[in-house]
Amino acid sequence: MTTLLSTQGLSRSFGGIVAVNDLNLQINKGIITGLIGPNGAGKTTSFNCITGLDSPTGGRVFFNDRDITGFSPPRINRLGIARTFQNLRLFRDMTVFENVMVARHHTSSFSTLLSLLRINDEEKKIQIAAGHWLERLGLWTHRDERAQDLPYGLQKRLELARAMATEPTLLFLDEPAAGLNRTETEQLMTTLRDFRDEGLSIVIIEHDMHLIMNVCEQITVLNFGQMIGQGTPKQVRTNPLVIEAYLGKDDHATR
Amino acid sequence: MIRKLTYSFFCIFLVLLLVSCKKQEVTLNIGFSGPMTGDSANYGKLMSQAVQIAIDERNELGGIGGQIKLRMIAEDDEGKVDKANLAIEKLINVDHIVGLVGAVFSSCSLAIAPKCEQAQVVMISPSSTHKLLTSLGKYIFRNVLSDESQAKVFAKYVKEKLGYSKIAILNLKNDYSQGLADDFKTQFESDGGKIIAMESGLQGDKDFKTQLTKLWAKQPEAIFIPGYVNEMAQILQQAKDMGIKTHWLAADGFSNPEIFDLAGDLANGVIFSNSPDESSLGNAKKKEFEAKYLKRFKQKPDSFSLNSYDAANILMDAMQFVYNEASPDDQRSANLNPAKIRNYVADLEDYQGVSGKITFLSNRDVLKNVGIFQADHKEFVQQGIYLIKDGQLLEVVE
Amino acid sequence: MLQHLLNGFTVGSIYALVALGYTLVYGVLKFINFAHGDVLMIGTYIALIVFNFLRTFIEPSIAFIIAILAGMASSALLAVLIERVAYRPLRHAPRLAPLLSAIGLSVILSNTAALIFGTKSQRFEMPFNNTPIHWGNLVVTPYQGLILLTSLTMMVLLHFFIKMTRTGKAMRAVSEKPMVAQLMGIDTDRIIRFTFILGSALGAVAGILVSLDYKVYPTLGSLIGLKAFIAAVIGGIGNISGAMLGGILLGVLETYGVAVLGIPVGYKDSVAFVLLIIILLWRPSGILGSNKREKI
Amino acid sequence: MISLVLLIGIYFGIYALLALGQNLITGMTGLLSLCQAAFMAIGAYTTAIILTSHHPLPLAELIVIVVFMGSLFGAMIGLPTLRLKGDYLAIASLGFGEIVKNVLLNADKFTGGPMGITHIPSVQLGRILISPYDKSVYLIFVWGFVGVILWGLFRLQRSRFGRALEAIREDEVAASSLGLNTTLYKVVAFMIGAAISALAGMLWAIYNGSVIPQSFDFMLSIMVLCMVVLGGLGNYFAALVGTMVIVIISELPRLLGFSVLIPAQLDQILFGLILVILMIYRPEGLLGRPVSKRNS
Repeated sequence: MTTLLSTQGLSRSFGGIVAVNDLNLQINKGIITGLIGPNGAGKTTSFNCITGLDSPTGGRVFFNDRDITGFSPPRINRLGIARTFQNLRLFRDMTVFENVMVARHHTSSFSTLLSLLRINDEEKKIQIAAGHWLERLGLWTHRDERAQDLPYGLQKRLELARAMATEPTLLFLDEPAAGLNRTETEQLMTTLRDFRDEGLSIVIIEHDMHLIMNVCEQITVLNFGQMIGQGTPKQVRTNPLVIEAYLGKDDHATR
Repeated sequence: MIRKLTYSFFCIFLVLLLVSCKKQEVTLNIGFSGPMTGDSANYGKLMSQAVQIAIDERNELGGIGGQIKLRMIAEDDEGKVDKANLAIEKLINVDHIVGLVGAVFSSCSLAIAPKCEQAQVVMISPSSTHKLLTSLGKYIFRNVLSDESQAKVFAKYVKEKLGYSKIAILNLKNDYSQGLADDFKTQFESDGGKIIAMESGLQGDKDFKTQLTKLWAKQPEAIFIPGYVNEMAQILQQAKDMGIKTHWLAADGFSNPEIFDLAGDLANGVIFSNSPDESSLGNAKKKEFEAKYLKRFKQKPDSFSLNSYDAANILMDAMQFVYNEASPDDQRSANLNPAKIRNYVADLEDYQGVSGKITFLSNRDVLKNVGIFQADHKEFVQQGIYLIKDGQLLEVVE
Repeated sequence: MLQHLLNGFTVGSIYALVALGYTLVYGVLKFINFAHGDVLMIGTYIALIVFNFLRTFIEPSIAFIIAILAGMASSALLAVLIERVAYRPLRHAPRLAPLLSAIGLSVILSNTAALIFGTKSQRFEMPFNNTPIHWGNLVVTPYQGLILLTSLTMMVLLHFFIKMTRTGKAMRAVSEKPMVAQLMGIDTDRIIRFTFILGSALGAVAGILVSLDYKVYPTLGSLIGLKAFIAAVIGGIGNISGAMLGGILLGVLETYGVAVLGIPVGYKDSVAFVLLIIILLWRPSGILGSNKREKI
Repeated sequence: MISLVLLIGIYFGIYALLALGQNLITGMTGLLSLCQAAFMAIGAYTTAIILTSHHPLPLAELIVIVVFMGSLFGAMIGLPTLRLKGDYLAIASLGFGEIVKNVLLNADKFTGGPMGITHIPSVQLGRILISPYDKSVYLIFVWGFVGVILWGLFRLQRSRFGRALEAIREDEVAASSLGLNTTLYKVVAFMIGAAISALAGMLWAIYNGSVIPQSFDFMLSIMVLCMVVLGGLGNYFAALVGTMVIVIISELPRLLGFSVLIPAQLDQILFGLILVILMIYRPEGLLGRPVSKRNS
């Protein structure tokens, strides 16, 4: 199992509060890794530090053994890391099709400037690629609707399609199942498994234990910005530290 | 709903456009263009009122040739170039003005001069002192003392009559004040005087303490402050606050009576150049005009208003002259030959106006005597009238 | 040297007073009240008329106090009227709509003043003799003393008012999260109206103080307005002490910059703008501005 | 009367160019910048200096240099300020505009200082003489520019570059995490907007025959923003409508001849009133934002 992304002593503090404390994360290639922990455990903050939207106060981030600490978000994305957001950040006024097409711009911004002169075949390629991901996630029929007009479940899927359209090798998902009903979550799980089988490595922050336990091969548990457990779903479920963090101290009497 | 709104807007606009084209009864229109709103609204108001008095006086005498009434069309150019262009466009093509008094600011005059030239409308600016103005066309005149002549005479007077040789200058960064300062400096230094320090401020500035401190450090005998009343009042006030005691020299901008309201008795003793009061030379017109102006508008006219009054009268005299020579049907339809009007104005010699004796030079600038005044308790006391003839400062005496 | 500092402080405290008006309104409504300068101009004119009227038969300094109160009252009244007519309907409009409305109002107010009070700039007589007092080589005029004293007291009072009183806390709540403030039972309209009153009254005081030294004329509002607005932004728009700091800093640097740093006078205004840009690049929301983090 | 309408048409065209530039920067990319007047001044002064120099360049080369200077200053002003957001960017750009005006006022050797530059000659387009005296030709010349720029901006709006700008306006964080180098796009948008305004400055200088620093003040930038907001942000056609409304209203009294009957202040008050009323009834602008375009 080769490590795709790792952090060494990653830490981020806001004034006095330490959100992420000396985190050594290990994300392996080709599998789905879960990142769980109670609210405020520093999950999203570490996400942001890794994907460049926030700059860590300490520690390094390595991707394919290359130090990418402090890179700008566009640069990190071009290396093959894509992400979604906890609270949807779609281009609300633009159509579904446009939302995904924006993700295809990164081929080279210079050629985007060229596109000013004439709609060259680049544009065709973009539309085809965007169309592919829309179809893949069943959004093709909604392509000309405005993003904000879609129902919540479809908006979540659009954000996923948009992230996938940047052709990542590693995908970070921030609570992808939040607000989804049972069937939508099941669909999401099959989609993620398909992507993984096609070689995509995925990291999911999620509170839906059913999804985590059934999709992830590896799980890392954070609490108060520190890693308190790592391993397969079975190992993590029986790890006393994890139980204590989630269910509180066991007061012996009820053992 | 939006479509309706935009289309309705178009229709109103077109209808009103046609309405305003109807012909009025035959009148001869004189245009005025100047800032009627914004920071310098007061200048536009004072000057347009002077033109109004001139036209009303002429209409009381029956107008041109005893039949044709005169009308003043005043347009607001807000002191801005694009508005001045729009104003002159309307005055020439809609109101068909025969002559223009204006514009007030050099920047506007420079912009509209080519348009007046092409439309053969005689333009007399009562206040724009930019050097290159009259070179923009044969129809472009000015009857304000140009910076050059005023500064030359005043510089010689200060050197020869007042005997100062170490002067400091505090001027504003605008075409009027900058021109006066530069011309004063060249003339004064060519006569052997020394300008020991030169500082400048911005028009509309409130605080001159910093410049005054620098100038005062050089211990000048006198300080020359060409500019407009608001800024000059500030300078005098702040100099007093800083305990600076010196002689103050200024230019025709100081002649605005507002200076006494703004600076109070601080204005006393200031010596400045201005268009002369030639009542001592038998020209009672100025006093008479000032009394009439005060009675009607409850404000005393400034030197630019005097020039405006003269400019209007010169234009009307030209019209009267051309009217007399015109053919009967030209007279009935009041169509006067613009070239003839221009020639009359160009050949004007020793015209006795309220702003002094006026002669237009070949380059359409004005040759005027320069009055030297001293402000004393709400009055401007004339010290003498001077002229430069082939390099010599001469006092003009009755 | 000290002289320039003193001049700077005087000019600065006037900018600060007017800046407070901008910051208060911006804090609550999140938009730049362009008409603020003109509202204080109208208040100054009213004060001038009251002062010239009363001066004839009662002691000038008392007449001056009454004139200031009259000026503050009229500015506040005008501000409430404007807020009710022009700004309330735009409360939930796109962000730039109230900006246009404010510009329209500014044009209306300055031209109405020109119509009613005439275009001539009038002089506001000093109610006390302004003989400068000499401390060593420092020249202090009672007028400068008056400015420093009034602006200091105004700022301190306002500071405590905002921090301590109930309305003050309500104002801060409304400026932070209007929706939540409403849920907590705060009548946001009343608070917004009160903020306008407070800001305009302070502005009127500044307008009157300024016109004692400069003059009263219809376009008085626009120049002071721009400089004070820059001061409000430098200090951190929406932050009370920020406005005070920004005003003083701008005033001092403007006079100091020209005199001591030898910046040619023609560039005096640029000093204010260069300072503004440097500060914004260093602290994107002003010195004391709350650096609201973008919630990702 | 016709030639007055033609002249209004010419100024309408020049202001339309400014509005189109502003709409690209503010309407499409969401950058609230208030320094169109500065870019216009750059264009006007570049034209004035080149045409009055002893070897004036032909029109084609002049246009290239004006566009180059405009985009150069667009980058110089854009780069430092683009990290700022919302009102802070507005103020910083306003500041830059004033600095440019101040430099023009004081750099006497090149710009003629307060005297400005006069005697700017007319230009030759092939055989046709473009001069302020032949208004119909000048009108076609100006609107030729507007047409070309409008066509270019429509193409841009539908191109990938335009889509990127819209994405940045909608949510810059999301756009950057999708691989878009948002700073580069914003600077390029700023440069194009600046170049368009510089062209407007060129047309202005040739028509007026003279340029002075005072006419490029910050009120002009604010007026341009009003035109875009009045028409409807983000919609190029609406920017033209907004410009037309403002140009027509400010010229209505003169156009209908009653500018002679009523005092000039009333014209300005009328202008202010219409602005306030329009904002109350159409806060999102006369034509509002374009409904999402179908993507063929």
